[in-house]
Amino acid sequence: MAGEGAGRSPGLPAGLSLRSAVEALLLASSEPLRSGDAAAVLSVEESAVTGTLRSLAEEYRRDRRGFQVVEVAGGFRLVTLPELAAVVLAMRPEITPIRLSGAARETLAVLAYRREATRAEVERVRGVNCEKLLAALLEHGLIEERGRRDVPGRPIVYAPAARFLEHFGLASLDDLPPLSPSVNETSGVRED
Amino acid sequence: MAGEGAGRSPGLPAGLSLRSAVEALLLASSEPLRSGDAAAVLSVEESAVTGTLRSLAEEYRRDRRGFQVVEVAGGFRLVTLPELAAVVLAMRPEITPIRLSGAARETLAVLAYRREATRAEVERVRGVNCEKLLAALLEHGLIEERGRRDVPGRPIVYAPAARFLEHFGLASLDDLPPLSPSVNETSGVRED
Amino acid sequence: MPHPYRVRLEAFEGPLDLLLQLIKEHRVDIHAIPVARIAWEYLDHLAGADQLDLEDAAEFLLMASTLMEIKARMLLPVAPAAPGVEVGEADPRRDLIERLLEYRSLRRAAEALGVREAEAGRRFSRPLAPEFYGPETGVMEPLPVTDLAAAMAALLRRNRPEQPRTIPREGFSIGEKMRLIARTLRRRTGERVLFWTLVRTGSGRREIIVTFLALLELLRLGWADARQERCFGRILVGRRGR
Repeated sequence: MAGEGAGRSPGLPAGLSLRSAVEALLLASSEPLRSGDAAAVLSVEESAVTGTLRSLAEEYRRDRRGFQVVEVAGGFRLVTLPELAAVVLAMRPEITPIRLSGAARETLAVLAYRREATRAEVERVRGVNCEKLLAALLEHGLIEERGRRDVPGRPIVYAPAARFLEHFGLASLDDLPPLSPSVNETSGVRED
Repeated sequence: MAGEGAGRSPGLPAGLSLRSAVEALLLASSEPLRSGDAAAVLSVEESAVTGTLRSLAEEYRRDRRGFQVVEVAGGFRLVTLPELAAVVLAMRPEITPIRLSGAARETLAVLAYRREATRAEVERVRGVNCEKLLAALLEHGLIEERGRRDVPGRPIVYAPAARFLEHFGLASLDDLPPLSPSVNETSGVRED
Repeated sequence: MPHPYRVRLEAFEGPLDLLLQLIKEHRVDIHAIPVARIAWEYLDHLAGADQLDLEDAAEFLLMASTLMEIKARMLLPVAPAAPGVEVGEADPRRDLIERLLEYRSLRRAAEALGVREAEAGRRFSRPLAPEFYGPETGVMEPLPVTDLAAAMAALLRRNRPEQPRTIPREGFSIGEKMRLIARTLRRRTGERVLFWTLVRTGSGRREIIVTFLALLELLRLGWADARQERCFGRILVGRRGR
C-alpha cells in the first residue's frame, strides 16, 4: 500500500533538508512509514532515512515535544505522548481505543508466538471452539489467512496481520513480550 | 464537532508543558483545532492556547520543520509544507490534491486583485452564487474573514490568507502579475 | 451442593481457565493436581452455573468427563504417584497437566500483550479519514499565479453589463459526498443510519448515484461499512471501528 508510489521519485526539493522531508512524510503517512519507501521517493539511501528518523525521535524527546516517533509494524509513526492520552481523548471522544476481549487476546497470542496456526491448533491450546472468534479477528483485519496446511482436511493457516502489530504497538513479531518461564510453584518446567 | 469532549477537562498532566499538550492536540485533531476547545480541555485561558499556537508556528518555521501550523476556517491545523507536496503525493498516490476549479480561481482572483470583497461583491463580478465556494476556500485556509463591512446587513469581508500567498509563491499581494491595462481601465478593478 | 464462591461459567474463557482457577485456589502445584478434589469442585461449578447453553457448555462437559476418567484411572493400583512427585510416563494426569501448563503459559502471554495493548491505546496518530486527505496534508495541486491573472482577465472581459445571469447548478462530487457521509457518520458514532438519510431530500437521480458511489468508495477505504439484508432491501450504513 505505502509502497505504491515509491516508483515515482520526485527526489528532495532544492533548499529543503532531508530532515524536513522525512518529517513531512511521517506526518502525512496514513500507515507506518517504511524507510525503504521514503528512501525511494526521496532518491536517497535507506540508511539515510533510518538515521534521520532516529535523530528526529531523539530530537523530539530532547525538545519535549508533544509527539514522538515510534517504530511499529515495520515502519515509523508520529504519535502523541502516552501521558497526554487523557487530554487527546477529552478532545476526541470518538476515538476511544478498542480493547480486545481476553479470548481474542488469547487467540492472537497463540498465532503470534507460534507465528501461525490452524483453527484446530488454536482450539487445542485454548480448549474451546474458536470458529467465531477467528472469523471476527479476520474481519477486523487483525489476522490473515496464509494458505492451507498440507495435512488431511487441508486446514486454513492463520497468522497475525500488520494490523495486529499496530494494535499492540509492536515493531515486529520479534518484539513480542518474552514468555516468562514459570517462576514460582512449578518444579523447573519451562513453558512452551 | 470538535467541541464534543470539551466539557470534560482533564487539565494539563503534571510535568508536561502547555506547548507539548497543544502540539499533541494539533496532531491528533481530525478537524481544525479550535483554541476554545483546547483551552477547555486543558483548563487554561483561550489566549494562552492561541499564544502557544502562534509560537509553535513560529518555532516550526524557525527550525525549518517539514510541517507548519496554518490557521484555517475555524481553527489551526498541522500540515506539510507546500514545497513538499510532490514528495507527499509520490508517497501517497491515493491522496487527491486539492485542485482549484476555474470557479475557485476566479473567486480568488477577485479577492486578490481587490485585496478584499464581500460575498455580494464577488457574486456581482462573477454573476453566480459563490456561497459554497467561499466556504470551501475558507476551509482550505486560502481566504480568511476580515471583519464586516459597515453597510446595511454588515456583510462579512473576505481576503486572501497567508496560505494563498504561499500556494502561489507570492511574497505579498503586490507581487500579483499586473492585469493588462485595457482590461484594467474598463472596469477599474483596482480602484473600486 | 452449592459452592461458596460460585462463579458464572461465562466468566471463564473455557474449561482450562476454570481448572487453573481451581488449582490456584488450592495453592497446589499443577504437577500434583489432586484430581479427585478438583474434579468434584469442577462439577460443582457446572451444576451451579446459572444456565447451561449447550453450545458453550459442551467443552466444559467434555473436560468433566476427562476429569472423571482420570480420577477413575488413578484409583487403579498402577501408578502410585504421591503428591509432589514428578509425574511419570504412566500418570493418567500427564496429558491434562501438559495442556494446563501450555494454557497457563498462553494466559501469561495474553496478559503481557494486554499491557502492550493498553500502552499502544494511549498513543494517537494523525487521523486520516478520507475526508481529510486534501486539507490534512496541505497538498494542493500547484497552480501558476499567471493562471490567476488569466482568470481575472477573463472574468473582466466576460463581465459586461447586460450579460444574462447564469443560474448556478448544484455541484456535487464524489469527494464532497464522501466528506458529507463521513461527517454524518462521525456525528452518530456507534449508530447505523439508513442510506436514504444520507441523501438530501429532493436530490436528483444523479446526486443519489454520486452519493452511492461515495459510499462505495468509503467502503473500499475501510472507513465505513454497510449492510443490506436482501436485494433492494434497506441499506444500513455505519462507521467502521478503528
